Amino acid sequence: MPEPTTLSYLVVAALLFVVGAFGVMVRRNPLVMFMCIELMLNAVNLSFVALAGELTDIDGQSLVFFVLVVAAAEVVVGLGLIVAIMRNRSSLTADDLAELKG
Amino acid sequence: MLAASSSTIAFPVLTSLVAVPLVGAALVIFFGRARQEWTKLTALLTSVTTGAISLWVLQAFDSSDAGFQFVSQHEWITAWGISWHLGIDGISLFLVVLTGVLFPLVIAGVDPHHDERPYLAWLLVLEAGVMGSFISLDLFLFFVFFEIVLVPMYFLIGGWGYDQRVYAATKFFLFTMTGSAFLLVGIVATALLSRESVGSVTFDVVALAENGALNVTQGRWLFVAFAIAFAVKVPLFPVHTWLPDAHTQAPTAGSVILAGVLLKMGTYGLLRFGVYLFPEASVWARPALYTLAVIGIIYGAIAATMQTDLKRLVAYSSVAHLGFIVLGTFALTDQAVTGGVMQMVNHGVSTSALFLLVGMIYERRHTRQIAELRGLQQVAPVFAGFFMIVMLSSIGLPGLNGFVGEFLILIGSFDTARWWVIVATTGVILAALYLLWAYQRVFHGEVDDANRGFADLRLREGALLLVFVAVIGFTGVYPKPMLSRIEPSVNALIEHVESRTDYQQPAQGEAGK
Amino acid sequence: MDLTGDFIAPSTDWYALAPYIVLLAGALVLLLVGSLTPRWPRGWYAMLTALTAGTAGVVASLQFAALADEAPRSLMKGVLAHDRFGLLAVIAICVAVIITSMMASDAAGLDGAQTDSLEPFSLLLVAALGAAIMVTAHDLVVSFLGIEILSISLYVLAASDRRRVASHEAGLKYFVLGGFSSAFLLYGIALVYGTTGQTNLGGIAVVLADEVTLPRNDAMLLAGVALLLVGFAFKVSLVPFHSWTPDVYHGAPTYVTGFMASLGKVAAIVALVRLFVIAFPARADDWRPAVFILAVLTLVVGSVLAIVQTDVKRMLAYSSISHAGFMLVGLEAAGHIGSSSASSGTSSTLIYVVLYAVLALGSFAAVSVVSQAASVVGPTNATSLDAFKGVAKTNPVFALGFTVLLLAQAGVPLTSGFVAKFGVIRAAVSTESYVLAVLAMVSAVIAAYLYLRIMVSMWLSESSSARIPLRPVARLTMFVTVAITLVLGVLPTFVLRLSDTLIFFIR
Amino acid sequence: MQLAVFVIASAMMLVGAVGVIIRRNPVHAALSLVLTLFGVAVHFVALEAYFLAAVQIIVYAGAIVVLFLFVIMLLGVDKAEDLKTEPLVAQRWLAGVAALGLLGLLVVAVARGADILATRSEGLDTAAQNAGGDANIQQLARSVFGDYVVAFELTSVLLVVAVVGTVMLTRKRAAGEA
Amino acid sequence: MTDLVWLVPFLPLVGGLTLMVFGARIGEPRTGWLATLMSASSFVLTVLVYFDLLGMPAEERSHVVSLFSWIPVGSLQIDFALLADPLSITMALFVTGIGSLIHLYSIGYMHGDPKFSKFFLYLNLFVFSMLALVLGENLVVTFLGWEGVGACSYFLISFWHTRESAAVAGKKAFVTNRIGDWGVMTAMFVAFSVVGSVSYKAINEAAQEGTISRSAVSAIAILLFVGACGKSAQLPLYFWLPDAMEGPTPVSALIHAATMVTAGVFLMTRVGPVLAESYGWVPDTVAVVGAATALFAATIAVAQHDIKRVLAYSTVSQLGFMFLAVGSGAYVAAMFHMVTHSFFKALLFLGSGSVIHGLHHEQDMRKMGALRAAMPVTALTFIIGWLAIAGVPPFAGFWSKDEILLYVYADNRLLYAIGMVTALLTAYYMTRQVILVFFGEARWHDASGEHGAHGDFRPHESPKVMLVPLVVLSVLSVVGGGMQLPFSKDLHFLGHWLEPVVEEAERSIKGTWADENKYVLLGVAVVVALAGIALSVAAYAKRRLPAVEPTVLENAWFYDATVARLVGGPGAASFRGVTTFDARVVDGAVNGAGAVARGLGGVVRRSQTGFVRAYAVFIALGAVVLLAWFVWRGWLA
Repeated sequence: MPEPTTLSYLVVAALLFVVGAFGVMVRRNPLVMFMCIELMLNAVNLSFVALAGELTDIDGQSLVFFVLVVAAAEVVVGLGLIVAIMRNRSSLTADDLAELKG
Repeated sequence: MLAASSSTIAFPVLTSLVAVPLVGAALVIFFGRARQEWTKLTALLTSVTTGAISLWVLQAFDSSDAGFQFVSQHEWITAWGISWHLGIDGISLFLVVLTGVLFPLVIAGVDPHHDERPYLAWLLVLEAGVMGSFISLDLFLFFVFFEIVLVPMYFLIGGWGYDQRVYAATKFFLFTMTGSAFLLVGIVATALLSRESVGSVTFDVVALAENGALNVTQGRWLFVAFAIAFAVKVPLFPVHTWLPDAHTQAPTAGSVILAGVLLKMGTYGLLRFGVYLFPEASVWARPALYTLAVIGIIYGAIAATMQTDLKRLVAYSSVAHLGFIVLGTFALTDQAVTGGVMQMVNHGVSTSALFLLVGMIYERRHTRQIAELRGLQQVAPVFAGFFMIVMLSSIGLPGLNGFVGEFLILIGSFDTARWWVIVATTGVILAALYLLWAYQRVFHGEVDDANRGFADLRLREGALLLVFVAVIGFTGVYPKPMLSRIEPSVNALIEHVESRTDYQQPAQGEAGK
Repeated sequence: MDLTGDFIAPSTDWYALAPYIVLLAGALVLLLVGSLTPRWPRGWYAMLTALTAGTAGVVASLQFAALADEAPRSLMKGVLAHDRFGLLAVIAICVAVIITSMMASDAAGLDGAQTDSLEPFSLLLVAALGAAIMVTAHDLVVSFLGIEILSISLYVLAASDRRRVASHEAGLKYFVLGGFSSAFLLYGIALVYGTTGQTNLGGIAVVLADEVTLPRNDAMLLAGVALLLVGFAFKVSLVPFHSWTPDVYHGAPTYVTGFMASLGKVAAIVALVRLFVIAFPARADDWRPAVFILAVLTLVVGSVLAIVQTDVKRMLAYSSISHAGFMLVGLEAAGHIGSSSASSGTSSTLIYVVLYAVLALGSFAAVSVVSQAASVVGPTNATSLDAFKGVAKTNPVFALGFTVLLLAQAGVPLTSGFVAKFGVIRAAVSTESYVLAVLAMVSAVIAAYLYLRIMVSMWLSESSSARIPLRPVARLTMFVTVAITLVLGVLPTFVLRLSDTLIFFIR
Repeated sequence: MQLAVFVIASAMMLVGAVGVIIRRNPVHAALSLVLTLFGVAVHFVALEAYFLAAVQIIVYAGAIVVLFLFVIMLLGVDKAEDLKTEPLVAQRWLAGVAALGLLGLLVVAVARGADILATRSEGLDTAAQNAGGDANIQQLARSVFGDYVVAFELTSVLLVVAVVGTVMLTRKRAAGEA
Repeated sequence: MTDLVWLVPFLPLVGGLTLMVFGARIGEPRTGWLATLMSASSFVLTVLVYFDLLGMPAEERSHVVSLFSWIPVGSLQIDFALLADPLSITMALFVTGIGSLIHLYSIGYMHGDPKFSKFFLYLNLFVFSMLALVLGENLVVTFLGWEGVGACSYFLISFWHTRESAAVAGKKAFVTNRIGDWGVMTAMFVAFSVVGSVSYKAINEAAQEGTISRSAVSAIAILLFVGACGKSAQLPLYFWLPDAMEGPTPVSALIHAATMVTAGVFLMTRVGPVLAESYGWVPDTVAVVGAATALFAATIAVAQHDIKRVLAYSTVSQLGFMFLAVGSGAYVAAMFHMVTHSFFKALLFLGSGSVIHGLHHEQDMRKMGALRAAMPVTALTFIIGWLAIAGVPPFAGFWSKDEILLYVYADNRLLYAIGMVTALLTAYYMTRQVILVFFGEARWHDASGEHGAHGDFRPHESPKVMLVPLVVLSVLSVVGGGMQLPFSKDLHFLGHWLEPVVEEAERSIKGTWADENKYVLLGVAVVVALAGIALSVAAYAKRRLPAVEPTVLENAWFYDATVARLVGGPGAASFRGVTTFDARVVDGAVNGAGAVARGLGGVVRRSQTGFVRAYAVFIALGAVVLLAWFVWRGWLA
């Protein structure tokens, strides 16, 4: 029974990343868009850990640690943003905010 | 032109040529606010001072010395090998004098219709820029002046011009700037590519020209880059269309300066930088430039013939005249180049005068449309007389200045550019055609009611024009003083070319033997 | 790695870290006192902010001066670079903060920005910290964190105008796309880390330089480089990653826009240059063409889009994009690693962005002044070109100042803008990429049309509005920026002297 | 064994991910996200990053997702999004192209990279040799407080920013402001 | 004395400039007298110089007075120098002489004209330019005068510029002349290029010594001839001259009969050696063009009704004769005819002027007739002039024309025949004119209606001041032949006088058939002349023959009209085309570039939709492209 190689992890991660990216592009609900970004970040994390294992270098894991924090911070601000926006309007999709263009 | 001669004087004459107008501009802006009535005076004084200095230079100029005189050189941007390097030789001398004299005349002779203060300030800034570009011996410095001139001109056209002014100003600015785009790259490349041969990165024209050793390809490419910029400024045939608009829309002073000195920055640049820095390339590129020049001569004349707007007509005539200058510049013979340099001044004088006259017509009739003018000679004989003299000089009637330059150019170019000259000479016919036709339509015929009230020349206008006519007459009858100052430098330039290429100036009288 | 060995805490050079610490401390102090004391009279927060930034700037300058005869070094286990290259940027950043805080206090209320509260100011400081980290980061992770700190502050600042939906929109767009691009950036870091086992720029360079012991693994590495480029291109707003710029610049409060255009640009471009020049010189031949293409695209699209705008803020946004293109020309030159004059590319880019920052600050200050006056009439498109009609008639001096800034952006000689352009062109030419040089200059001509348009409406259109009230702060801002523009334009030697020494960053 | 874990975890992860982007209701999307996060956590465990696995669960699943749900509830934006129609022309097509392109290129890159990696990694993971999960934590600590101490400090700053920003954004408008 | 030759042109110049500045203040008639004085005194000077030269041995009769160095550049050294030699002095003599007379005449003729003083200003300037032309030591000084006379004739033709036709005629004259000037200028270029100098001496010597290639010589000659055609109204450039009659009659007399138009002949004579040394076809061309013009113009003159136009065409015809002579190498004859022609043609013009004056500016001969009673002096002098031009011995014209024909006969019989026909026609149309104007029944009474303004309309004799010149000229026309009589070598006064100048080029007909039997030819000439007169008398006085005045001739073979149509049609069209090209294509390209930039912006701008998701797609796509590039590069590595 073959073991999953680093490559397989990386590929799965890439898959996850792409799915996330696709989500950002197609979903209209900003909250969901944020989630998709989270997916992408997770993909990166997975790659980091996989590579760290490959390189037998712990730094990769500490990077994941930082990414987690960043993700958290971003989500907080993003949600704050949405809350602020929702003050003035009832429903919200990303497409509603398209006044600035050209 | 070989190594700048060391006739350095305690008083930085040339620097003052640039500084004085700038100071004047500052004074006009800041003091003028407090004392409106002094603005004009201040502007006049400073410009007159500049003019005086330029005349002093003319008087102190040593005609036996072909090199650069009154040289002043100071460190400026050492990090890039750029220095404040000014100097005058026979080629630039009369352009400087022309600039120095033209501005006071314009300031004294033409009043803006509004906002006198900024108008005068811009004019003075313009003067500084033009002066600078004629006397700077550092490529970077030249470029700075060459480019900075756009700004005051832009505002003069845009601020005090006629109905289409914004379009014209923008066109002028962008068009010239496009040229400069190539020029800048060319300048930098010249300096950097000559790094080894000169020993260091320098923008010093003399150093580059004397020690620079670009290979053929480099030289040609760079020459092209320079030529594009100057061709726009001249303007040469395909890139001339900014000129009619700029001229037509500019206020009288603007047109006068534009025609008088600004265009010369192009031809001067071709000679001083194009030929001096890239002898091989300029010998190589001659056929192309001849062709463009000749096209310009004929084409400009033809276009001028069909214009319905006096100013546009004069503008196109400039295209034709400058074609002659370019032809002479690249014919690379004593006579032709000397004639070219002289023609720069002549054209400056006569075309400026023409624009002044047209401006006066506009002030009186508020139209420049030939069709709306008629029989003016009947009501304004003196005016007509002045117009006639200036026109004849522009046609190139012997005895007036226009002839000498044109004749020298053509006779000098005949050996190196025979067939082009033969075609170009027909431009002389066309010149008579479009000017006389315009004159006939405007001044001859029975005056109609619209023009009956046309006032004859006023005293101030007369005095103004008298200066021009005097110059026209004098240089036409006795050009020797001028030629004798121009020729040595031209000679040196041509020897410079000959020493660096296999080009040899043809010796007349040999052909038949 | 042995687990028994004792843990050695990294040695800390506190003095070298002073600028960061000062900035952070300032921010925290501001928050603290702000939350403990009753509301201060307006302007005080700004004062404190400026003071802090000033202190940081002074310290940075001292360090900069000191580095004249010291060798540049790295701090904290080599994650932070302590070199002139970064420090000059830090100084510029501090200046940007000072001026922005002044404009912010000036914009209070009027611009709808809640600048009478303290948070914006503390955010300015934190953003500055982030930027300072970015420009000195010598490690991908640190750099990334710097980016995030800066970005998050900017997201918030951009959205900080409560009255205008546009501001919210700007904030959200910036946030979503920022997060999106950060993900790419991170992925890039991951791949680079994966191939080199390093996140330290120097380390990466070492690994890549040695071709012998390690087999090249370029597909993955370069994929990482590409993704890194994507991430930074977004921050620098290079075409096609620029699309957020006009909208965000437009929607954000004007002083924030100025802040982004100046500080944001400096941080991003410097970080980009440092990354590519220090970490990937060995792969220059691979990334230079990409940079070339990006530069051309950015130059052309930026200029071309700029001239069709009708809103001054958008115009300036696009012009900032085309300026970014110019900076890339410098980077491209820096990419000719073999060439002796590659270094001039690096320095010219830095000089360019620093000088541009000043121009941007001044220009947006002018815009905010006018827009405030216009927004009194009606908040709708207070920054449209019409708002500038006839300003020269009512405020000639102000108009003249703005004109100088615009001409400088157009690259007219005797202004800092020209010095910047000249430096970049010089670098490009010295590395014999003439095509790029000419393209850049031509696109500059296209862009010039835009500045002309603004000048036209200021000078050559009939006055529509009454005289614009200029607060001392605004006057000062304009004066300072214009002064810098002209002085450095006429006597650039000072800057250029610096630029020669800037290239000595740690490897 | 490991393979099975891998497959299952990957399945969880990807199914969750797909769920996030196809579930019309944001709440469901959030829950699918949890699934993904768990999948990732499992991978971490499989890769012997125990600490990270824990953090993953706690921070992500525990904090972030809850935060999401909380906001959704708070704002009542849980109304389903219509995924049938796409208002933007060609948006999905382009998105699809971009996504596939990305996928292809990334896979190529890593695929070409991985085999060389294999040659570089020397034998077994030392982390595995040192028995006990805390080894992992110790190493992590050394790394985080050693090489990356600056980064660590910066994360704190990051969090401060996040807090301040959110406060600023969400603070009710004071009477004074208009 | 000859050193003072510079005063000759200088005086009229001074007069002109004085009038230019103070003309208005001096006022009529003093201005007239001043101008006349100036011209007259330069005439006196010329006479002095003449005798001075006469005093010298023939070979020394060439004196150069260099005033100052005019255009010195490198190898090109052009002095403002005057050359006093038999040829130039001959020209100067009759230029100043006739000039003075016409000045005098004009005082009366221009009486009461508002621009009286200006007229004399131009007149003086003209005399100056003409003198510069003839006295010039090199081509450039000559060219100065050449252009000067052109300009002055422009001023004078369009002197009454409120008349549209006058204005147009003036412009036409100037521009047409310019076409010729192209030739002169180019000739100068060639000369400088091959000879290295533009002085006549150098050029002529170079030509004779054969130091320059024959083709170069021919080029110079033919190019100068192009110029000559312009100035001297030869085919195909003749058509400006008839229109030039729009000017005041004295102008026609002075410029368009006596002096300026002869400049071309003078120039060819001046460079005679060049012409002689050039390929044979060059002089032939000259001769043929001359002959053709002579005949062509004569035919046209037959059918003209305007009293001045008849004379104008006759002038063209006579000039043709002179070129015929030059082409046949008969320089002396050419000069001879030039002088005599200037006498009688000036006389005729002034006479016609007097008539016009008397009839209050009536120029149509159909409204004249039987005027001999009303203005006897005019009539008498006019008749003398008629006899002179008709070639009736012993009047001046007979001798000179005969001399020419003599040489032509020796050169080419066909041309001789053409010359004869022309002579016949000349006699015919001149007789016609005399009859129509002075004899027959008065047709001007019925015209009085049109002169309502004048109340009782009576033709009146002109004032003395106008008659004196007439008388003087008539005398000259009678005795003028005396300066070169065919009977014996000793009577070739003019020939001997000009010898030093023309000997090189002059063709010798010694021993040819023509020379042997020149009296036969004389006889033939007389017969032909009388025949012409007889025909005319038969047609117009006796009404035996129908008067042949076909419209085709009346309209000058429609040549002028055709040219006008060409210029006005295709010419103007092409010009308009160029202008449109400039506006549409060249400038269009410029504005087009701007439009393209803006258009491009407009298009790209649409991609900026404002939808954040769209932006995300951009970023993703951009990422894909970058990745593609880098991965590809990595793949290769």
